[in-house]
Amino acid sequence: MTKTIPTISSTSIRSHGGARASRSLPAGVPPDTIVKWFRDMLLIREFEVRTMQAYQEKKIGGFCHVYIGQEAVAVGCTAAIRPDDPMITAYRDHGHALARGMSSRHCMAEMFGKIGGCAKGKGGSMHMFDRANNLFGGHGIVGAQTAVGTGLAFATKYEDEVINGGRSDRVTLCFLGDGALNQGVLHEAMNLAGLFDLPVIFVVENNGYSMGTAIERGTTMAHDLSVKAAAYGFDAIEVDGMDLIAVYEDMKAFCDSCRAASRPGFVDMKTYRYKGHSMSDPRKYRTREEEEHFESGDPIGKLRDVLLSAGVLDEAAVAAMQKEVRAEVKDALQWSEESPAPGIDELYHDVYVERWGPYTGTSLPEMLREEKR
Amino acid sequence: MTKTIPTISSTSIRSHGGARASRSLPAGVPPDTIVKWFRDMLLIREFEVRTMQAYQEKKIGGFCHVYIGQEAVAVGCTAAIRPDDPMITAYRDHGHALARGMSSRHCMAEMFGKIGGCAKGKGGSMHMFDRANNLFGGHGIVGAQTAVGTGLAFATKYEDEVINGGRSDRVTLCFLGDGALNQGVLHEAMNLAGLFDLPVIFVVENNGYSMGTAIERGTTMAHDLSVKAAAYGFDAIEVDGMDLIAVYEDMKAFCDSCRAASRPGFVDMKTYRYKGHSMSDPRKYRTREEEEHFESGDPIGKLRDVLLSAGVLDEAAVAAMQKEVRAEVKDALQWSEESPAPGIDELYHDVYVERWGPYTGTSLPEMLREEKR
Amino acid sequence: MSATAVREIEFRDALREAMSEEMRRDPKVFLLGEEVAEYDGAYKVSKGMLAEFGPRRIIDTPISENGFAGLGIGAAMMGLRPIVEFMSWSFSLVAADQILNNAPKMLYMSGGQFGCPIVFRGNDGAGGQLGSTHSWCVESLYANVPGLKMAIPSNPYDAKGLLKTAIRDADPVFFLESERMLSMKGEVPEEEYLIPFGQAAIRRTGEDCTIVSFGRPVHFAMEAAETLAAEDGIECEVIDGRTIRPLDLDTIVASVRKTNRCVVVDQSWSFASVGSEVAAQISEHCFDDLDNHVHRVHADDVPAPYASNLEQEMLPNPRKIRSAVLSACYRA
Amino acid sequence: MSATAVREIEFRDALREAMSEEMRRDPKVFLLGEEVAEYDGAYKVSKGMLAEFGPRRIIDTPISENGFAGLGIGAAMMGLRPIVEFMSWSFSLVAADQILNNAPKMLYMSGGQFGCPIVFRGNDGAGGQLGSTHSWCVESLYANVPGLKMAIPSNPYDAKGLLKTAIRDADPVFFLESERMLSMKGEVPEEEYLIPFGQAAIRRTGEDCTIVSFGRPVHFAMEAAETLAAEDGIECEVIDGRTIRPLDLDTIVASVRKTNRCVVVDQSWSFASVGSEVAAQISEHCFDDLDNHVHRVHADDVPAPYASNLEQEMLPNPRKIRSAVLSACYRA
Ligand SMILES: Cc1ncc(C[n+]2csc(CCOP(=O)(O)OP(=O)(O)O)c2C)c(N)n1
Ligand SMILES: Cc1ncc(C[n+]2csc(CCOP(=O)(O)OP(=O)(O)O)c2C)c(N)n1
Ligand SMILES: [Mg+2]
Ligand SMILES: [Mg+2]
Repeated sequence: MTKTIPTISSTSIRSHGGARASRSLPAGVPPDTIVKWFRDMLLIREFEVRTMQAYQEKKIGGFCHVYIGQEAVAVGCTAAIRPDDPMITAYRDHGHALARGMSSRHCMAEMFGKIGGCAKGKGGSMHMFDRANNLFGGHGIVGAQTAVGTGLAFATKYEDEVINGGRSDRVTLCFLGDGALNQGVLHEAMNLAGLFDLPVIFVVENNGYSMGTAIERGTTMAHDLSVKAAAYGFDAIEVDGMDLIAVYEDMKAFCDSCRAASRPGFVDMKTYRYKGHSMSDPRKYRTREEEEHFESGDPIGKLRDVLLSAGVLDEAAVAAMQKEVRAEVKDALQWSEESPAPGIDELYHDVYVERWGPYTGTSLPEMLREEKR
Repeated sequence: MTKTIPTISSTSIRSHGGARASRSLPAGVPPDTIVKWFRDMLLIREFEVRTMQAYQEKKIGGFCHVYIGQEAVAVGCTAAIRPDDPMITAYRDHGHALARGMSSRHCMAEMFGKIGGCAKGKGGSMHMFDRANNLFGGHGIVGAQTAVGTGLAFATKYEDEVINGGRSDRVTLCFLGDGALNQGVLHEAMNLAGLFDLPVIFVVENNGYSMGTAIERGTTMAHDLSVKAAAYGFDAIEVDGMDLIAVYEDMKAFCDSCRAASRPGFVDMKTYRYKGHSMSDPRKYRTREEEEHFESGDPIGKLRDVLLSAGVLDEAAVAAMQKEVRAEVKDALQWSEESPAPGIDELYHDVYVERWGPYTGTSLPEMLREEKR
Repeated sequence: MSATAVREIEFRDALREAMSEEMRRDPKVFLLGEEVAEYDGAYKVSKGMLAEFGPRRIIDTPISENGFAGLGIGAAMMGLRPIVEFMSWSFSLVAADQILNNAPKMLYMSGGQFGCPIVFRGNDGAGGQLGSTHSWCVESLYANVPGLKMAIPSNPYDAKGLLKTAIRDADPVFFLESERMLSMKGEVPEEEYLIPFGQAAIRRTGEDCTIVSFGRPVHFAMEAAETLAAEDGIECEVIDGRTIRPLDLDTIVASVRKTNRCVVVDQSWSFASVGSEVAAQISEHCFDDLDNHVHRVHADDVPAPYASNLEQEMLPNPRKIRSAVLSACYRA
Repeated sequence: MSATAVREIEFRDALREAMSEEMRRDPKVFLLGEEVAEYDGAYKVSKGMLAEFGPRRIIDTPISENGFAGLGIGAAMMGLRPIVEFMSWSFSLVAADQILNNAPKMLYMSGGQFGCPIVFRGNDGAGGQLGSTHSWCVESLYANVPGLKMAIPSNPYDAKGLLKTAIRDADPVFFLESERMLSMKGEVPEEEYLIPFGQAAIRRTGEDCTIVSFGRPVHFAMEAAETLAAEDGIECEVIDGRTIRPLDLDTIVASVRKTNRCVVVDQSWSFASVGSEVAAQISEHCFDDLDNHVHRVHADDVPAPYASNLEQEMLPNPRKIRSAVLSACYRA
């Protein structure tokens, strides 16, 4: 059912989005796994559509950034690493949380500001954390997570080598938006990663815009981001982030090599966000044609076609799956609705681990307590 | 007396310091001018030797970083630009101040913490400012001046083009140490300079060390810093900073081209500091051999040989000049000694331009009041 | 304000008018920041300014706050008059070095040679469920630093008058706006006016208790004052500080000498805050006048939570102010 | 302290012992910073530690404070116990975002999932003519922020005991040392001990006036107290706060209830400072006990000047403290 496809040099893909009309399944991956990825993408899409609705209905507040269009990135990257590999990202983080295994209930409830949320409703849309699944957030300050991500890689290496006396065996994925390319902290983090031989991969989810600023208006050398990595002496690849199989294959090879060498890497992950930057963005800075171009190369449609033509799924199975994810998200919405708001005593909880003065210590969210059972 | 020499591709110079044993004078420069540069280097060297003494004698306090070994850089770079071109540097700034034209009196008195200092004794060794000579400091936070320097270039261009309706006609020299390569602000400044086409040249005074850290222990790709500039799409040159004529010629050409194109540039200026980082540095991180290697290629000796062999100066003239600068620095020391400490009323002066509450407004230092007369 | 009928405009319009008028007056003034030009400002404060002044004076930047703040500082040293917009003051922490080490100290370090006439402005304080990293009240962090001035308008009239003063000021000004007030409407005359720094405004007179506040919480104080008058028979004098550096202590002290009681309302965390400073200064200067210690209302001493109920509970509000006044008047 | 003869060591040795002992105890502890390894520390605090623990645990970094502070935060989220040295807290402004937005808020933002057991430490306050950018007293800037703890030892004994506590603490600790004290000697026992946070030390007892201080100025307060006793017949009680967050208000209040007068000495600028906080809290809790308003001694409200005479005048010193006490006792 699966067959080996010739490796497409990822750096040759310039006009991403729709560039690969169809392709076959990746070698060595059980079909069920690929179906699971497909379902994850469907779930994220459905989840985000409902998130937007809930935001309109004022059930969600604050800043909210949906992942529609970029699903293949989080799903494909997650597929390319191991569960014990740390992952960290910016504020556009629902897709990463779901791909990593957070239940849609805890993810949605977080945005509803309910105690059932992954962070008890204290974090919100931008701060999806999941310790059981090695997701270290969800971070709001552009670029700040890149230094923290470098620290995650430092820690895995330190644990593996210094504490346990073995060899470095984990790789950290650190996602950032193209807008974060221009923050000084990234420069410091990349230099540190290069100097210390840290196994961290900086995955730039290059959707072409930071808010209303097209990448070339904010970033020098936007047409060839590999120079940004060359400045620190590490490898860079460019990946078609609109094609799940490409993401998986290219990232798998790259992660494996960074893991083996204990070296950092840099990925120019070409993708596109279909919707506005956040909930209040009229998108006047780009054309409808451009949006349609990318929508026509939709990663979900693309994988569906491959699965259908490979005979892994049929139309009925896809429809059933679509129904399933719809039900799952509906359940998440209802569960979130019913989850209580955090008690006022939560205000002074989780400020300090140690209790003192008005501070009542800390405790795990329901999500992790459940999983421990 | 002067003759044209073939341009030596600056990027071919790897083993700097002593690499060019002798060479001829630069074309088109009057011999008097070159003699002036030579004298400037002698003056800086003498000034710094006396600075170290005065520091030992506790006449100078705080942090003090001398420029011995790097004289050709400040002198050659200053020679390569116009007086109205802004210049800004880090805390190792005595050489730049003197090369730019600050009198040794005001420079030394600043370190003595006296009212006659360029900053009335309020700044100290790390903060040499000279408005008349377009020197915008002397800055103590590693790297911070690179953003400010980018702003100077922004301002010259804005003045020339937006306010005066002409075309950009000035270039800013922004010096930094090799240690500053690793500060995030440099990354942001270089990206901004590249994006906005600002005529600013980042001159890395690459003396191989930031305190006790050899550059390759702190900076990735230390063997080829040009990649740091390539990351922002601008030109880089490598210059033998131990050879004044090389500095002048290479910088003149580079400054002219950046000025004409209104574009940023990057210079890997290979140099060496003979002394410790600051006054309390045993220099255990490097060998005596290494120091001797560089000392043997001393920029002052090198230029002296060229001037002698070209017949511009004879030994007697050099000796006379040496005596002259010795007298000048001696005078500066004495003048500084005699200059009064700032009055206590200076505490609340120069905090705000506007007077309010305890703040008594601002006024120019003696140095500038003199020059205005 | 003039006595004739005055038009009403939004807070954001007042800010824009201040900037535009000053840019028309002085070619050295320009605006720099993320999304200020083509996007018309993330909060539409600079709407239309690109069209009027062009891309050389209304300048979009990348997300490089430390870099462009420093760029502004360099330009100010050269004598230009930059207005640097932080989309939110929450994002100014990455620029802390430039705005605290360079802007406020350049004049001193250079012995009077280089001033730094720059305005940093943007949204400060809670936006509405923006969470821990996006809800900074920077007044208590930054007001500690000499060399800078700090203004925090509470209404469109002040926003315009204070911002014009800020732009003309020869010293660096930190100008703190509030996303929650940008759509607030208020009377703003057509004629030019400026509001000098260091002059508090008495928003309401009263004999029983002084309430001192700054920026958005002034409105909570006014609301509490109305309730206190109606329900509790307590007449509060509400003072809007308007600028934090300089602080108009004279107006505050005069009021407390009259009312003998004082509540300070500060939207930031309490510890080492503007509120503690004002309370300490009142305690010092009104030691013989106070019937009770100065009461303080602050945000709770916790990171800003996302959940709406927690955020509401955390922030200063009329209920908390009322109970502080009652307590200050021994009526709790 | 034990009653038997106790050895004397320098402040820097005490810091090193604290770190070394904790590193021997717990392999998760490591030290990171500029020049900490091969150079033995810019101020020789970590002297010999590279030799003992090797380059994997004593780690030289480039001049990238924001980057390596963030690296430490990531490592702490993974459960390691980083000690991050800032050569000077003055250089922490470039890392303000990581140390203020991430370290103290991670636990809250993650709803209790990820704590941040990290120690940031280094020289704070005036070094000796280091000028405007290198003389920061960050306590008043950073103490505003909930989620962090802050310790500021005034002698070798406390330095060791508090630093060991800091390293074992599950929360982020800002540990403020002083270059001017590193060579100070003091008694430090061989046996292990820890000093809990939130417990002030009474350095001198007295009935007439309480002096509250933190860190280096505690010594100025002691000197002033001796002079006041000898020359003015005034007996001061000197309280060394030891930690700023948590603040041991109980000890302070108990003392002021006894002496009825108080002077707060804080080496940072006055506005919105630790000093204003302590003064405000005392004014609140001791309203009926105070014979006079709380007096405050701070650095002058100006950037740190280089010139020695100006710097000396700017900083808190025994003379200023003495005159504040005299004034507080109506003897001025
Ligand atoms: C330091 C900082 N500056 C500004 C912001 C405001 N901001 C939030 S998202 C954003 C755009 C980021 O774009 P990008 O990194 O490309 O990510 P994308 O939204 O495309 O996923 C900006 C400017 C911020 N959060 N942090
Ligand atoms: C942000 C910051 N971190 C640390 C320091 C302390 N420091 C002063 S100079 C220096 C070394 C800088 O070396 P380099 O840039 O190569 O300049 P050089 O001394 O060689 O001229 C360091 C670490 C500082 N001043 N600023
Ligand atoms: Mg983007
Ligand atoms: Mg160097």
